[in-house]
Amino acid sequence: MTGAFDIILCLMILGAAGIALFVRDALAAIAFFIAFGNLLGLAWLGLDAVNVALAEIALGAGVTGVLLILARARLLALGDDATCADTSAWLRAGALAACAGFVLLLAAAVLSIPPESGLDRAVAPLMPGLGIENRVTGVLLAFRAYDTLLESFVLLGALVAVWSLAPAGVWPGRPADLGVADVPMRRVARSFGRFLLPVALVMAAYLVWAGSDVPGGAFQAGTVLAGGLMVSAIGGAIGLPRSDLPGLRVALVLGPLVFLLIGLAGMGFGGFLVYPEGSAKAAILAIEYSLFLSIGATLALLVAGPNVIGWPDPAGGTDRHSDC
Amino acid sequence: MSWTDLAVLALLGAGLAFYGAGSLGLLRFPDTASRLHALTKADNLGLGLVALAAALHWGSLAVAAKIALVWLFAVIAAGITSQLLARQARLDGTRSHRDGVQP
Amino acid sequence: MADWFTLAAVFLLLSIAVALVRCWRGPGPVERIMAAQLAGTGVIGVAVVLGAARRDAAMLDAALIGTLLAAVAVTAFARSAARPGDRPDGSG
Amino acid sequence: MVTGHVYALTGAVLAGLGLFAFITLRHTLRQLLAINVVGAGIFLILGGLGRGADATDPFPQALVITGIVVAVALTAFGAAMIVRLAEARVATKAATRPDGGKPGP
Repeated sequence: MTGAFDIILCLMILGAAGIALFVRDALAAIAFFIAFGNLLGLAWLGLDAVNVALAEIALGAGVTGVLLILARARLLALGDDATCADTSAWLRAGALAACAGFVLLLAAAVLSIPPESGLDRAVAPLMPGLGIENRVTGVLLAFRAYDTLLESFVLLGALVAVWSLAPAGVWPGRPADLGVADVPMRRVARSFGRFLLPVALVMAAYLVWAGSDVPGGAFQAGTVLAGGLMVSAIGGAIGLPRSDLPGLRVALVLGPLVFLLIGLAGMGFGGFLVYPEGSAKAAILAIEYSLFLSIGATLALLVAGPNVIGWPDPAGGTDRHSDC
Repeated sequence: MSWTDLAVLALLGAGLAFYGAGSLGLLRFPDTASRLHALTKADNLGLGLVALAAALHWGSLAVAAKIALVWLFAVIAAGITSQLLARQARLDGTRSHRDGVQP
Repeated sequence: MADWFTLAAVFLLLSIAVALVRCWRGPGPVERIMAAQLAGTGVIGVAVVLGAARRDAAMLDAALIGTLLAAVAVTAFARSAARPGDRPDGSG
Repeated sequence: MVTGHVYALTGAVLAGLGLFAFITLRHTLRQLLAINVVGAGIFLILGGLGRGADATDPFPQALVITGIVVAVALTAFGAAMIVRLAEARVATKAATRPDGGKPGP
């Protein structure tokens, strides 16, 4: 019985991906891409990898969908409706042959490896030492904490990169106003924002706390928080902050910094990112709670995009769009 | 097949029927407003019945409370999205036949 | 009994497919986002049903997150489409 | 066909599909979508091969979660750059040919 579910789901995933890539209209492509992200979340549920399903549904369908919708709108306002020019038949034929060969090779390689939960047996005996039961959180924050530390810096780095795209002379302005122009819609979005932000905060706090024993974690929680922040910004319930607000900068850096400090403190217990005996859970929760705040703020600002609205600099008027 | 199993099956069947009706409605209805109707009402009722069946089958109260929360958020989200989409459909409608006049 | 829920999951997948047909055919952008939203509700249904079939309460968290963030995408669409004419950063 | 193989094979086809789209689609926003599909395909391969009969391997799950977060971060940067490029193109087109004439490349 489960076989039918997996096969139908996989066929729908391939169909949604194919349409998302090759349909002419840009919005149809994005709508199919959001559906593709949701179906992928189901694929991870089918694989009983609920941690990944949470991340895929929250990040893949939620944040990436919003990101692409806003990007398409901004391109449309610039007169670019993101439809593709046709490529030459030769290029298409050559690419088709190459990719088909690539898929066959990849499929052969994949089929030659019998799927089995290899490292699960290696991780299981080490879990009691950490005091948590969720093995994925154990891997993410204890056995491979180094990757997660770098990942939190990559997220921060991406925000710095997006901010660096602001036109010259607009620093330290604010991102484009996300507010809705249409008044009835603004009221609906505002009330949804006022409902969603507290719920997102509670949901995120629950996900981080539960993340040590049942599926959850800082990244999934951060994404839910980012969703709440985005809707509040769209509804005008909250304004987008100036990039140089000290409070904002602390919030953005808090997660990675706490992670790094706890990692350095580990030097006293045997090595970088080694948690002291018996208090691993406390260290992990301290890291995760500071991390999810930074991730929520960072993702929301990543979606808001580079600064566009300059700040009236008392020294000299920074006009909004100085030619760069 | 105890009584609860029968109830679970009945609820599951009804829930799926509404889901199917909602999806078919989205496909068959002539204009945006009626499709929105299908999207918001039929589907959420379907979800509610399926959720009830799952809660009954599960048997534990904590899980039933979480399932009720899922359904509550789904209904709230449906209310919000139908408002926004209906407004957007009207804006597209007014803009299309009264081109050039921003609402 | 778990098989009934897996069968229900398969049926819900088909209803998602039907919704995606509307997304393909939908004349205007509103239909497309509507279809994506319906697919989202279908995914939530499958998450609940799959959770019941496999007795895994964590799948309900996935459904919970699915409901919240599906509406976020629709809100972003409403904001972005509300004024395709001028520049979205309000310079008009 | 074990469940793990079904999803891993889907991942392989997704990777190929995304690669083909990346090569043939000319618009940068579409190529950004294509790259996301390739990434999702590779993640599915990792996840599928980690799905044993009894349990699911936590290691590929951790790698994939990290991968998804990094993919979102870079998609955000990619989207911002694409919009910025379009703005620059519009600005230069307006600057070089304010009276219309041959549109920019």
